[in-house]
Amino acid sequence: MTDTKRSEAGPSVRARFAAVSHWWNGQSRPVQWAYMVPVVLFLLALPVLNPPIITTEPYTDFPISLFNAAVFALIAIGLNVVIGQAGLLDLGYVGFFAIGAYTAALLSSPDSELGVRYPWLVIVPIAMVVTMISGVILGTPTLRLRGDYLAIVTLGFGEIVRLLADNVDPLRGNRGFQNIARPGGEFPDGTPIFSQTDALGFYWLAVIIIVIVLLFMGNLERSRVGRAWIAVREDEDAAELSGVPTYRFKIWAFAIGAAVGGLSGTLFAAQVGYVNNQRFDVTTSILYLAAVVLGGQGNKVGVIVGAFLVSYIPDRFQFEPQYRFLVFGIALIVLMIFRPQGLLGMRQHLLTYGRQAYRKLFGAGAAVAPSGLSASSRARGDLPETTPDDHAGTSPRGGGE
Amino acid sequence: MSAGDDVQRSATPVGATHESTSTSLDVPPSEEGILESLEHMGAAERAEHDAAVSASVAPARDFAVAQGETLLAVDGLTVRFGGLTALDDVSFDVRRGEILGLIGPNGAGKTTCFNIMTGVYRPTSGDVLLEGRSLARMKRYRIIQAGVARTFQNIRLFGAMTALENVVVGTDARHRTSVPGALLRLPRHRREERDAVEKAMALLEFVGIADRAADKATALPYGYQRRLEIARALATEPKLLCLDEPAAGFSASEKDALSELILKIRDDGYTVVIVEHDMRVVLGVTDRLVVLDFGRKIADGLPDEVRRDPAVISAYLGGAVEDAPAGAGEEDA
Amino acid sequence: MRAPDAPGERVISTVLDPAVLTPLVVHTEAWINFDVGLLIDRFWANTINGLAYGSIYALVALGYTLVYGVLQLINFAHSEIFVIGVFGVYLTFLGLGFEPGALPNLPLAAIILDLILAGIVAMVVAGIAAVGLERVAYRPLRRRNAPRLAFLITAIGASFAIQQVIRIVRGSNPEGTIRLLPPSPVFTIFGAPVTNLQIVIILASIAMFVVADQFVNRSRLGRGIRAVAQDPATATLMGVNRERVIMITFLVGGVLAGVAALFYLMTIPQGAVYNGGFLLGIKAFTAAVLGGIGNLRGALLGGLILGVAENYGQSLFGGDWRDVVAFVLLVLVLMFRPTGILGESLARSRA
Amino acid sequence: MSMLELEDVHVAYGRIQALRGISLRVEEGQIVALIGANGAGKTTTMKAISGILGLQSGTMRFEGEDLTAIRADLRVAKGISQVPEGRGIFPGMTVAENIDMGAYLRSDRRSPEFAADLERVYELFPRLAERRSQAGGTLSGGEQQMLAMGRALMARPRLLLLDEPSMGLAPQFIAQIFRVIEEINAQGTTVLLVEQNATQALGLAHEAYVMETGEVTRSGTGAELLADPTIQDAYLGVS
Repeated sequence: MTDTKRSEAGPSVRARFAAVSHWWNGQSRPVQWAYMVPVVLFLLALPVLNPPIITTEPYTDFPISLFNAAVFALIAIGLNVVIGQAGLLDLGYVGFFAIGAYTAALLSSPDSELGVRYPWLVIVPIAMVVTMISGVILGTPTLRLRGDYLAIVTLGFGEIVRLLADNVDPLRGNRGFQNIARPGGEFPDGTPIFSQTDALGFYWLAVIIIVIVLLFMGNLERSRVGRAWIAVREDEDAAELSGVPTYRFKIWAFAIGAAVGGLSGTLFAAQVGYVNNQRFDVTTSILYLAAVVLGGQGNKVGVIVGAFLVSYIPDRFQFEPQYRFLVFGIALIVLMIFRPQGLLGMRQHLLTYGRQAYRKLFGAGAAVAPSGLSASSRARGDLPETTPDDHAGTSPRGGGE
Repeated sequence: MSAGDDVQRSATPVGATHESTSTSLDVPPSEEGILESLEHMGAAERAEHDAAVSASVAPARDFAVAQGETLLAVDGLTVRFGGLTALDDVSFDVRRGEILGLIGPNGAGKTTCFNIMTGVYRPTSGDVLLEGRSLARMKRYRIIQAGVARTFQNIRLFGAMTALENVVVGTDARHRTSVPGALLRLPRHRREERDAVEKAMALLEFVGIADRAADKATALPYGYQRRLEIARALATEPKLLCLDEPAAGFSASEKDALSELILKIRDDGYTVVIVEHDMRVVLGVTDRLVVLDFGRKIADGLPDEVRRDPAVISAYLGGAVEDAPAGAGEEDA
Repeated sequence: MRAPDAPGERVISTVLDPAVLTPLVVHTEAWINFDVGLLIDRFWANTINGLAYGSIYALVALGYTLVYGVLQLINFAHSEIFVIGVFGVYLTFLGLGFEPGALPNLPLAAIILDLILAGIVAMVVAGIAAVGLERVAYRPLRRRNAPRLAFLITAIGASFAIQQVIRIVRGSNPEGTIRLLPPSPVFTIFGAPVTNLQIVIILASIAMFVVADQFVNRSRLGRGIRAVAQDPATATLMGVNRERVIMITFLVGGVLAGVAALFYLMTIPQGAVYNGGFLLGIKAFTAAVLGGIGNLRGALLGGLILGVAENYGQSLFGGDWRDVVAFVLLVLVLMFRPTGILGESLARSRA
Repeated sequence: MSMLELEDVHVAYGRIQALRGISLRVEEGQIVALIGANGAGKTTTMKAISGILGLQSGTMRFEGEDLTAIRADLRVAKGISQVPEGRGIFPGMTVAENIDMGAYLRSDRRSPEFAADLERVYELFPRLAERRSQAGGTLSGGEQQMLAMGRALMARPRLLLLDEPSMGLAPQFIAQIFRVIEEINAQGTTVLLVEQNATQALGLAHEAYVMETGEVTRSGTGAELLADPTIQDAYLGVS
C-alpha cells in the first residue's frame, strides 16, 4: 500500500519539478534574472530580518555565518568551473584561496615586508591575476596528465602552498598578518559598513560579488568556452578531433577557477582582517569538493546550495567540527552510489541563441532542450501543459544579452 | 533587431543557388538564416530554403580549384606498434571532389590509416600531406582546422549535449572568440554564436535529423547518432571528410539512405574517404577504391577494376582464387 | 620601510615598481638554504635512513599499485587502511600491557614475539578493512558502471569518513609513545651507523616484496590478478572470477599496509594519530607513480628513491622542505616520464 | 537435443539494440559458421554465449542447461571456450604463461592428461613451442592467433567459439588457421565460427547462419549458402 502510494507520489513530484525546471529553462536570461531580483533582495535582507528557526544565533552570529556561507558559495562556483564544467578533479583548490588571502595580506598588512598598504579594491584585481597565473603555472605541466594523476598532483600543490605558508619567513607562518585592508565606506550613522565585528556589509558585498560572478560564468557557459569544457569532460579525444583545443581550454578552466578562488580568498581575508597558515589544509579542499559534489557538479545553483549546506548546517545545529567531516565523508560515498549527479543534477546553458532556435523550430513551449525529460516528451509540441505561454514572439533575438 | 523583423524578412534567398555560391570561396552564413525560413514555409519557398541550407552547409567549398587534383597525399606511411606492423609503406592520393573507399579485411590497417590522417597516432615513417602541408606532426585540433574531419567507428558524441549543441561544437573549430570575448559578450562573439546555431541547424537539416535538434545526443536512435556525427564533422568545414564504417549496424534501407547522404555530401563539394565493409554501400558510392591487406596496399583504382583484381580476390578469399564463385564479379551492386 | 597606516595612500603605479618586490628576492636567501656541506656529511646516514623509511613507503605503495593495476582506481582510502593497521599495532601493544613512555623490561625473544603478534593483528585488521572498504564503497559503483570520477570521489569520501571515525573514537591527539625495541647501532657503513631497526625493516620489507612479487608472478591467483589487470574481459573467458581477484587484491594491499604499519610505529613510536596516514599515503602513492603505477617493482623502486631523496632534500634545504621535495619530485618525474620510471601497469611490463 | 540452443535472444549496448531476437543451434561435433558484415551482431552473439554480455531477453541452453544462470567465468568450466575478436593475448605474459592461463580452472596440472594437452597444443602450433618464453605482446598477428587458439584448447572445451580467427592475417596464416580448425573439429571439438572471410568459412562449415543488423536472415548448410547467388553478391562479392 505504502509502496503504491510512493510510486504514485514519486513521479508526480518529479514531473512537477521537471515542469518547473522546464518552464524556468524556457525563460530568456533577462527574464530569469528579473525573477531572481526578489530572491537576491530577500537574501540581502536575510541577516537584517534574522528570522527565527533559520537563524544560527545564539550559537553563531547570523551575519557572520551567512558571510561564511557566501564565501563558501563563491569558492564552490569557482571550483565548479574546474570540476563540474571541465571535469578536472582539482584537490588543491584551497591553495588558490590561500594565495588570494596571502596576496591581500602582503599588499595591505602592516606586518608585510612589502611595506605597502593598498586599498582592498586595488588588491582584488591583483590577487585575481596572481592566482590566475598560479593556476596557469600549476596547469601547464599537469593538465597533460591523465585525470587521476591530476588529482594527486593538485593535492600536492595544495600541500606545497600550505608548506610555503608554514616555512617561508616573509609569510610569517603561525604569526600571520594583522590589519588586512577592508573596503571603506560608512553607514549614515557613522559606523563603518565593512568591519570585523559586524559582517553585514561584507555579506552584502559577497552576495553582490556572487551575482556578478554568476553573470560572467553564465556568459562563459553559453559560449564556445562552456561547450569546449563540456566536450572535454564528455570525451576528450572526440573533442580534440572535433577541433577543440582541449589543452588550452583546460588551462583556461584552471585559470578562471583559480581567479575566483583568489577572489574569495581576498574577501575572506578582508572580513577576518587576519591571515595565518591555519586554514589552508587539504581537509578544507575536501570540504570544497564535498560542497560541489553534494549540490551537483556542473550546476551553479546546485553548488551554491551545496556550499550553503556545508557551511550553514554545522553553524545552525552546532555540530562538533569532527562530525561535520565525518558526515560529509559518508555523504560523498552515499551520494556517489545513489545520486552521483548531486542534489541538483548537471545542467548546462550551452546556447543562448539556441533558445530562440528551439523556440522557432518547435513552437513556444520548446524553448530549451528538455534535458530532464525523457525522449518521449521531447520537443515536438507535445510538451507538458504546465508550460506557460512565454515570450516567444516578443523576446529580442539573442535575448540573453 | 527583433525576432519580428526577422520573420518578415524570412526566406530571402541568400546564396540562392549552387552556382552563385561557388563563385565565392567564403560565403558568410546568411544574415536572415535558416531558422526563420523554416516558419510558414510554403512549397514554393522550399527550393529557396534548400538553397539557403546548402549555402550554409558548405561555405568552404572551393570549386575554383579543379576537381580531381590531389587533395591529400598519403606518402610511404608506415606504422608499427611494438612488434606489429599495422601499415607498411602505404601510399595513395585522395583527389578533390571524389569519394574514395578504403577497404580490406578487418585488421588490414584501414582504421590505423584514418587515425594517422586525423592525428590520433603518429606515423613511424612516411607522411600525410593535405594540399602539400604535412599533417604528421600537427596538433590534432590544427588538423581539423587544416580541413580534415572524421567520424568514429564506435559513435563518440557528447552525451550531455543536445544534437544541436554537438554540431555547434564542430562549428567552434572555425570560431575565433576565446574567453575574454565570451566573458564580455563582445559583438564578434554574439555574431559567431548566432551564425553557429544557424549553421548547425542547417547541417542537421542537411543530414535529415533536424526534427530531433533539441534532444540529447544519447537519446537519439542509433541511425540518428551516426548522422549527427557526420553533421558535427561537416560543421568544422572540412575539405576532407573521413567516415569510419558509417553503415555499421544499419539495415538495408538505412544503408541506402546513408549512401544517398554520402553522395549528397560529395555533390556539395566535399571530398570523402570512407572505410566500410558493406560492399553494397562501397560499390554504390565510391569513385575509386584503395585496398589494404595486412598493412599493405594491394590495389588502387576504379571499383570495377579493383573487384576483378586477382590480388584483391585472393586477399579476400584466402589465396583460393579458383574458389572464387563465378559470376560474383559480373554482378553490379 | 613601513607603509602609512591609512589605506590607499600609495598609488597604484607602485604595484609594478620593482623596488616593491625586492624584499622578497632578498629574503629568498634567508628562507631557503643550500647546505651542500650537510648533504655530503650526512650522505650515508641519509641513504640508510632513507632506505629504511622508503621501504615503508614501498609497502604502502604496493597496495596502491595493486589496486590501480586491477581497477585503474587511486584508492585514496588506502592511507586510512594503513592507519587502521597502525592503531591495530598500537592497541595490541596496549593490550599486551605495554605503557606509553616506559621501556619494557622483557627478554628480547618475548619482545620479538610481541612485535610479530602486533604485526599479525595489524595485517588482519588492515586486510579486513580493505576488503570491507571495497565491498561497501567500490563494489556498488562497479555494479552501476559509475564513471571514474565517481570512484575517486567515493575514495576521498571513504578516506575522510574512516579518518574521522578514528578521530572520534581515539581523539585527535597522538597516542602515547610505546617503544618496544629501541634502535641501537649494529655496525657502520662509511661511518654512518646502521641500527637493528633499520636492518629489520629493510630486510623484512624486501622479504615481503619478494613474497608479493612471487605471489603475483608465480601463483595461480597471481596470474589471475595479472590477467584481470591486462584484459578483464579475456580473463573472464579464461575462467577468472574478476570479483574474487579484486577482493584478493584489496586483501593483499591491506595486509602489506598492516606490515608497513608495524614498521612505521617501530620507527616513529609517536606516530599513532588519526590523520597520520594522510601525508604518508600521499607519499606512498607518489612513490607508486614515480616507479610506474601498476608495476610492483616500480613501487619498491619508487619507495626507496622517494625515501632517500627526501632525506637528501632535508639536508640540502632544511627539514621544513622535506615534504615539498617529495611533491616537486613527483611533478618533475611525471613531466618527463608520464608513466613513471619503470613504466605503467601490470599489463605492459612484466609485473 | 542440440549442444547449444539460442532462442529469440535480445542484447543491447545501452540504447543500441545489437541483437534483435536471434535463434540458432549448434549440433555436437559440427562446425557452425556465423557470417555477416561488420556491425551485424556476430561478435555480440559470441559475447552473449560466453557471458561477457548479458541478455535482455530470450533463452540460451548449453547441453540442456540454462546458460544465463551461469556466471561468465564458470561457463569455461562447463566446456565453453572463446577466442575473442582481436585474440585477447595477455601482452605482459610469456607464451607459456598465456597458454597456462587457458588452464586456469584446471586442477590436474600434474596429471598426464595435462601434459598431453600441452603437447598437443605445441604440436598443432610448433611456432609457439619455439617462442615459449617470449612475451605475448611481441608476437606477430598470426602467432597471436595461434596462441589464442592454443590457450583456449588448454581448457579442454567441448564448444570452441572462434571470433574472426583470420582477421588481419596474411594468406598463408589464414590457410593454416583454417586447417587447424578442421583438425580440432575432427578431434571432437564442436566449433562455432564467426568470420568475414565468408568463402573460407562456408567451405568449412556444416551449418551456417547469415546475420544482418542483429537478426539471422538466412541459414542452411555451408554448401547451400556458398552456392546461393544473393549470398555471393552480398558477402563474397568484394571482387
